[in-house]
Amino acid sequence: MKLRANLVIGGALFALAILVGLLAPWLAHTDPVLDANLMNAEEPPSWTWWFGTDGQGRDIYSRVVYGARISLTVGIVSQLINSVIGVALGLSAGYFGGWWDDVVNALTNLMLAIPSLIFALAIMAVLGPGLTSLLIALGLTNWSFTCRIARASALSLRSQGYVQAATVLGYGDFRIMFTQLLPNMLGPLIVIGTLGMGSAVLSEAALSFLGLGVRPPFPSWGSMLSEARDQITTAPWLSVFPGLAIFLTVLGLNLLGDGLRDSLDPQSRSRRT
Amino acid sequence: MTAAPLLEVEDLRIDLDDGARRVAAAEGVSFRISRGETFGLVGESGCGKSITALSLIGLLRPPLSIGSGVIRFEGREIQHLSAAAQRDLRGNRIAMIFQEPMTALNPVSPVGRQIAEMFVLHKGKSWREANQLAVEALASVRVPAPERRVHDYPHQLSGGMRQRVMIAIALACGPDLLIADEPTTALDVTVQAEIIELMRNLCAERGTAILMISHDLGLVANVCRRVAVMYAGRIVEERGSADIFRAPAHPYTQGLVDSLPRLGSRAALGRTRLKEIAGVVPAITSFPDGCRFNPRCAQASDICRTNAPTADFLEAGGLVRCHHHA
Amino acid sequence: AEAQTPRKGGTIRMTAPYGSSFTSLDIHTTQRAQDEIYAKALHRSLYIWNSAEGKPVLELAREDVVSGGGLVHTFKLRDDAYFHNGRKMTADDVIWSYNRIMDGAKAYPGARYVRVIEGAAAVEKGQAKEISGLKKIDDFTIEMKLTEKVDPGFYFFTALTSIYPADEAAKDGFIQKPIGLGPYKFVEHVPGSRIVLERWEKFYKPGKPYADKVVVAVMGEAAARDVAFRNKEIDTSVLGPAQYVAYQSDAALKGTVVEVAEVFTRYMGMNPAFKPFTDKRVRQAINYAIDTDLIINKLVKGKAYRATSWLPLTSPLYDKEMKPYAYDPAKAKQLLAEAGYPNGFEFEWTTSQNESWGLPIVTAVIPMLDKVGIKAKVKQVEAAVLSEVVRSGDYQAFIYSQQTGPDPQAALKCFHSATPQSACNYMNFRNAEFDKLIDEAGQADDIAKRGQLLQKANALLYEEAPVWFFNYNKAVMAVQPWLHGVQLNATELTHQNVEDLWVDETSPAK
Amino acid sequence: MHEPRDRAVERKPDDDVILSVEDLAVHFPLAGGLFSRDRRLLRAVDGVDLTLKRGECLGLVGESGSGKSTVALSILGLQAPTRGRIVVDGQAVTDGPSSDRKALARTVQIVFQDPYASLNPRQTVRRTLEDPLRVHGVTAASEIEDRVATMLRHVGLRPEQAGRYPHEFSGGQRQRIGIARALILNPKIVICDEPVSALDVSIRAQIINLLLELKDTLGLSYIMISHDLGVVEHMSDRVAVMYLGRIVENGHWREIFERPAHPYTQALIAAIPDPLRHAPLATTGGDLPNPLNPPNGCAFSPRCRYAEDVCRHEPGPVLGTRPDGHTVRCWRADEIAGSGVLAATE
Amino acid sequence: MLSFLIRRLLQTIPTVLAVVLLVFVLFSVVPGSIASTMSDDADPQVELRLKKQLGLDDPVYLRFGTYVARLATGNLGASFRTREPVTTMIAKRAWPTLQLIFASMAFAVVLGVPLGFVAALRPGGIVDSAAMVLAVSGLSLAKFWLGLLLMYLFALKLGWLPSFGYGDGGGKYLILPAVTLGVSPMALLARTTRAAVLEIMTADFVRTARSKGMSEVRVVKWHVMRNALVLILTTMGLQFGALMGQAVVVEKLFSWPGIGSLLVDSVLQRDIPAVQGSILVVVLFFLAINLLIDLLYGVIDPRIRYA
Ligand SMILES: Nc1ncnc2c1ncn2[C@@H]1O[C@H](COP(=O)(O)OP(=O)(O)OP(=O)(O)O)[C@@H](O)[C@H]1O
Ligand SMILES: Nc1ncnc2c1ncn2[C@@H]1O[C@H](COP(=O)(O)OP(=O)(O)OP(=O)(O)O)[C@@H](O)[C@H]1O
Ligand SMILES: [Mg+2]
Ligand SMILES: [Mg+2]
Repeated sequence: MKLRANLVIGGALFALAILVGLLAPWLAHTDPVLDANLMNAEEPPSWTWWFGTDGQGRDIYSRVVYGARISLTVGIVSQLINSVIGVALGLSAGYFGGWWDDVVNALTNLMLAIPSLIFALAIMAVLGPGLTSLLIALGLTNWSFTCRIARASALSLRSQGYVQAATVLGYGDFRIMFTQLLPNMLGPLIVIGTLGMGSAVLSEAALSFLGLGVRPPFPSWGSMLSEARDQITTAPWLSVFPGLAIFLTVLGLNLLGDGLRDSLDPQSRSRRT
Repeated sequence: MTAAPLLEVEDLRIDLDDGARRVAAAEGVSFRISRGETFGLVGESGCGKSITALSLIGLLRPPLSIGSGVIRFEGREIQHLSAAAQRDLRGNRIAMIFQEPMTALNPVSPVGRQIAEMFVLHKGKSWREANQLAVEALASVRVPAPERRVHDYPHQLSGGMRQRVMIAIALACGPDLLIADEPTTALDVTVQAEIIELMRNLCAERGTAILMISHDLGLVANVCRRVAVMYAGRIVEERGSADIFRAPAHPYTQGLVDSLPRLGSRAALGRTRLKEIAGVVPAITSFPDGCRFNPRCAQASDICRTNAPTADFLEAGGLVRCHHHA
Repeated sequence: AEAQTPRKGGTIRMTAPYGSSFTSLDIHTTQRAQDEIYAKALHRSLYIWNSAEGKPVLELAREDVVSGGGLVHTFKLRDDAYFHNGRKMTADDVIWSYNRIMDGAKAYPGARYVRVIEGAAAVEKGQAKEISGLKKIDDFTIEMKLTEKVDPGFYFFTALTSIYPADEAAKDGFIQKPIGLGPYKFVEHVPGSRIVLERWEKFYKPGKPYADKVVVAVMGEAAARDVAFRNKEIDTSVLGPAQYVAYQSDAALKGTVVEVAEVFTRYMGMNPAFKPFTDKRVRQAINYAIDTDLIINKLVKGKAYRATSWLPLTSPLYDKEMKPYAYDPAKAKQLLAEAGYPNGFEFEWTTSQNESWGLPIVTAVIPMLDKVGIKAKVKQVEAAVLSEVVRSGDYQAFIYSQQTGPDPQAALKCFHSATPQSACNYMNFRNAEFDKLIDEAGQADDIAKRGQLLQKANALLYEEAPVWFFNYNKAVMAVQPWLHGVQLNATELTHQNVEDLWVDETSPAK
Repeated sequence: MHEPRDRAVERKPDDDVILSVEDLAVHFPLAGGLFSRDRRLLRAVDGVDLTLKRGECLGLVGESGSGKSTVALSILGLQAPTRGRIVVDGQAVTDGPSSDRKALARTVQIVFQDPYASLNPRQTVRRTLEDPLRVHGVTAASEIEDRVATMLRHVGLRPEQAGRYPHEFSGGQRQRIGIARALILNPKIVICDEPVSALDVSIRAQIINLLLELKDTLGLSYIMISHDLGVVEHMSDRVAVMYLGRIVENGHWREIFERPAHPYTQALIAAIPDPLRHAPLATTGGDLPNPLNPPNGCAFSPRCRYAEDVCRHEPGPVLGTRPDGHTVRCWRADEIAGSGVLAATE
Repeated sequence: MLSFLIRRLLQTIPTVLAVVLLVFVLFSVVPGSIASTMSDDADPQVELRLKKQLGLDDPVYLRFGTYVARLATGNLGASFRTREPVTTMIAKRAWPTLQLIFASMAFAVVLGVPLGFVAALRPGGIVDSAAMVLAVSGLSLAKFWLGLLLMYLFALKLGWLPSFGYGDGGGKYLILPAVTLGVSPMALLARTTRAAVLEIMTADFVRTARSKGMSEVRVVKWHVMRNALVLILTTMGLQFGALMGQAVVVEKLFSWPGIGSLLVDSVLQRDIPAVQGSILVVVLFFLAINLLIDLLYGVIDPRIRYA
């Protein structure tokens, strides 16, 4: 696997984000929630407050650091849910075909027809704001691409010699799906998963903006950015740092996805699905 | 035939840049083709036939490039010509047919237009005239109802028809040399026979020389007057086709001929065990030293393992590249 | 600046900041503050809010003669008020409008006000066709019999009780092109974008309105409003705390800020059914434990007034003598200990995400409560959900903003034990002494006496502390220097009597 | 090598026949692409009868798209037939893919054409060979290892190579692995679907020899599908020629190659170029007909130089038996037989 | 062709019904109701009447039944909030949204496709790298943040464009929202185009074209473009869906009076008929666009025929 610039840069950015999230308790200067000292409200960036403080006097640097946890959780977990749903449906549809395939196809078309942000908005309205709701909302609404790719791969792999051979050898359906099909479609799935994580992080920000985001005790970058938007002219540091964190992480994920695609599948760059 | 050769290839070397280093995908390739001659190039998959062909019309793309050697067309060196000058030759004087007639034609363009392009590009015709000429060209490759067929798209034609269209394109400007890279590999034998005959007749009519590339010994033997056999990037033997298979000089050629289950041989000789060539075709990155066939050759001796054999010109004409040739 | 003589002409560009659309052009159907902004230009009610006097005054009537022991009001209507189609308003229009509002099948929100007229409730229930307490004496005189001794001004000044043209409004299509009595007539409504109005030449106040045109643009996004205001694309903008500070500290914008104490009280409501909160001492402890001033100064950026009890600063009965609970964590701890919670307790705090009285406040309070041992767990809900939670009593604590004026009697009545929780007694407050005070005030004929009683009730609330008294809203609006005549309306700063506004030549608007 | 197979089979009179295919038809409804409405029927296989005897190699030849692979897939239970009956070793498999797949797996196996696509790139050779044993209830680790090693040696690979992944092998070696996989369950019948056409020419002989050896040592029966008439002639005992979903000629290899009676068989043989013969290739004229729109009457009639009116009539000819015992589907077989041998030998 | 159209239209019915059902079920369990959003402290009596009037007390299946029955006659019901027919409400919002969506897509195509082409002609070159960095960056920005930054820069600092609103409906009001919305499809189109061109450049028929003696420019013009268009169209079709979603954010930010802002308001205020109607219209729009794109495929790609 040739190392490409986008793979390296993207991987590094993403790894950095993960690392920051993991090491948050050690990296952060203060508690992101409880260390609110209104006496220090809205300090601009300085040596004491690297990224400045917010309206409640909390250290933005620490909040950005802890924000990595929430934002990455949102990105990773919701995309995992998407992947599991998409792969389960797509793989089985492509493998079994028939009416089940029709059903899955109809479902996928349905999901494609409702813009996912709108669907997520509706789900958030039902479940109420919060991290779990958000994970569910984003996890349930973005699996159609994964599903299509899994289905298409399963369809094409199904006629491959080794899959037919497995059938001829008397393997059970599940054994075939898990040992013959799944491992051979992982490449594009990983790519789309990576890109999906990025878009989940952005969706979280968009939902926050629309008033249906995540507001657990720990901040997410999206909610920080959304809250700070009124002060973009007066206290720009409030939005610049979470904004940059989102930008760099999503950029990293996108680059990583591109890089993986190029490396895993040098022939067909981003074929349509 | 005494005329100056139409095409002369001398000591051609084609480099493959695999990122870390350059390896010779083909080397020491030399051959000549006279006007109107049919010349065959056979060899197994990956031995370098196609890249040799592509190098002749300047279509090598990175990571492949011409490393050294001379390609003379009508006595003129063409490997260093400007891009524009090469384009003038390409299609116009030297044309090429590819293996896969399905993918070699643009799926979203009517075949008539794809033929007409040739007249626009090289004969300065207007599209209107060119389209008219395209109908004629299609008729000349014996496509029925050509005036209707020009509007068809490739997917509406059968494989044989598509290959006829390819031939019409290639012969549109009356080239002097036609390079046919496995023109019938994708076709069924009965269709193959037709395409080959068509090609052969048309070229004979127009005096077009053919460089016929194939891995099918039988086909080449039938079509060509002279045949070169390639193995692992080198031409190992080049002879008149009547001789080369009947009395092969190179152990590889010999092995190939012997290993084929030929039609009728069982009836004649009963079922005998086929003669095998031991071992496998070497990968391009790990060509053996010396004679590249030596690991698989029963007659190989020490010299074969160290020194690459040079071309021996045979009395009966042709050449062979073997330390121990018959 | 007011020394100049008002200029005629020009365009006033106001903004509607509370959401990204107007609800309806039928102002009877909507009681959102957003809609009343345009309604102030388009419609008129029997009374109007006079910001300078801080009370409702007669608008469509010239006089009100009270009789029948304070229950019967005889209004002399103006005879120079014309609907925008040129027809003169008469008593029939008033009666028709009030009857319409009481149509039970339609559930118009204004019913809560008109219900004060005798016989209105019967119409609502479908038992009568017309309100029996409302009589036409002649074309310009009506007699109104009330069920309670209240000042009808507080009931008939909002746009919810606007007077519609009787026949015209009954027709289809009226709502697409509404007609009213206001200083401006309707031109167009681009849903989600703006309402455009133009001067009504036959408006009854001489020389008014001044401007030719009024545009009310819907702009829910504060950040966008900020840019637009700085970019001189709009004439008014409502400011949140962050922008309040920013505008004040910006030399170019400082002069544009106008502010007023609005009749809203922000508080944390505590559910007496939740064990710790049954104890008054616990509720008081919470009031002591929170450094309210700090929150107001730092977090709310001074864009609020410290609440001393329930009735707000601009309420006619506001008690200047009252002092807010001091910040005294020690006292709080002591009270908690006395109440049997020396180690504090834990509760769930339901909040919306509102920046002035929602999640940010809660987040700031949590560490303060933590210091006295009380652990608060946040439960965030949407605004739509919060109001239901509050009404159903399905909470341990919540934070809210409640209108506490302009009528002090109505505001305090919320705590009367006869007021159901779903109405506005959200804390399900029950206190016999308090009930007595309110009842007596309701009977009192003497205004001063009534005021004393109500102030007493207000003080009792302070002592009982059913809530954490947080603040009274300070409404802040930025107003471009070329817009004059802005009124400091304590009921809602954005509700401007548009006929008094005018723009000078420096306005960039065409 | 031969373990007793625990299967209660009522031995039929014709004990010799291990596989019989009767009137097999496979029709594919074509949606005609994403956008077209008409659902046309592609008759990929249309009334095929075949029998395979124990220890025999049956060659199946015909042009691309004539339905050879589809017949194979039906026998393997991978393709549900539209009609017809397939009996493998006394058991009917016609119920489609869901019928007892495991029992069938121990009887019939397949070797695929493409040695690259037929091995799972993410499994080692060992895994590829061990898994089928496990699926079929062999659990003892030593037995599994034994059998894998034996099989690898059988196909000419070294057991040490079992830990490698497919991409570490050459095409010929991969095909050996494919053969090993087909044989690991000790099947009785092996279907070879063009086992050598994707291989380097210099490797083909190795694989052909290997297949023939295994057939003898393991007592296998083959169905050998190929384009390459040379290979078919070399390997087969009997040969069936398919054209457009039907068998047009079927008989002993000698009869088919020396006395082809069907014009199509004749054309096929005549079109094969031979390295030692320099004659113009015999051309047939015309293209393969569109299988979606087959010609009336005899499917070959539009390309047949002997075609007469009767040939173009509906319905097509039936299989008739030649004096030498092989069957032909041609109206004029009697007249044509023997006349077209111009090409068979020089 | 016509029958193809009709068939495709019929095929959308199940999708539409499923959408209706989905949204209906979702909003039948949503906490909070329109009544509680009418005001902070509404009159409980009025509220009860309102609920009754709106049928909120009826069981879900009954409401769903009535809804579908009405839907069949093209009636989307009346908004809880405005008491206007939802159809009228949406009709007024549709044009601004269409303007916005098509303007963004136009921006995306006009910028993205040429960028992709230029990048693909010299893969790995400076233009390519710059274009792709730009494209990936465009994909990685939170939309509302980008919108704010643009607003800040072009309206406030440079004073070139109005910052908000629909204004007099003039084009200058459209530019900032359209650009904000168009950045990510632009980026995606640039990438798709690049990838498509690169892929097609390796196709056999391109080699054939070169073997004819064609210059690279001609190769691209005569043989690559049309083939690339198929892939570009596919991306466009899917992007329309994403655009409808993102429009919600952008419309809200720029006070653009489209369906997106109607939708958010309606969701937040539990105006179920309006939510239902807006989502339905968004879905129908997406389906219509994709139908159109399918038809375009037929024009571009002869392999696709509408029998
Ligand atoms: N674009 C390329 N990149 C890398 N290697 C290449 C490329 N094209 C050809 N090669 C290598 O060059 C060698 C010769 O290839 P070539 O296509 O000439 O073989 P061939 O003789 O035509 O084979 P075939 O019969 O399969 O067409 C092969 O080993 C092949 O892998
Ligand atoms: N799953 C399928 N769906 C539709 N058509 C099919 C399917 N499988 C095969 N066909 C069609 O059935 C016909 C017979 O196919 P089959 O693969 O059996 O031919 P074949 O004789 O094996 O050809 P080849 O020599 O090319 O392998 C072909 O026209 C093919 O296109
Ligand atoms: Mg080649
Ligand atoms: Mg086949």
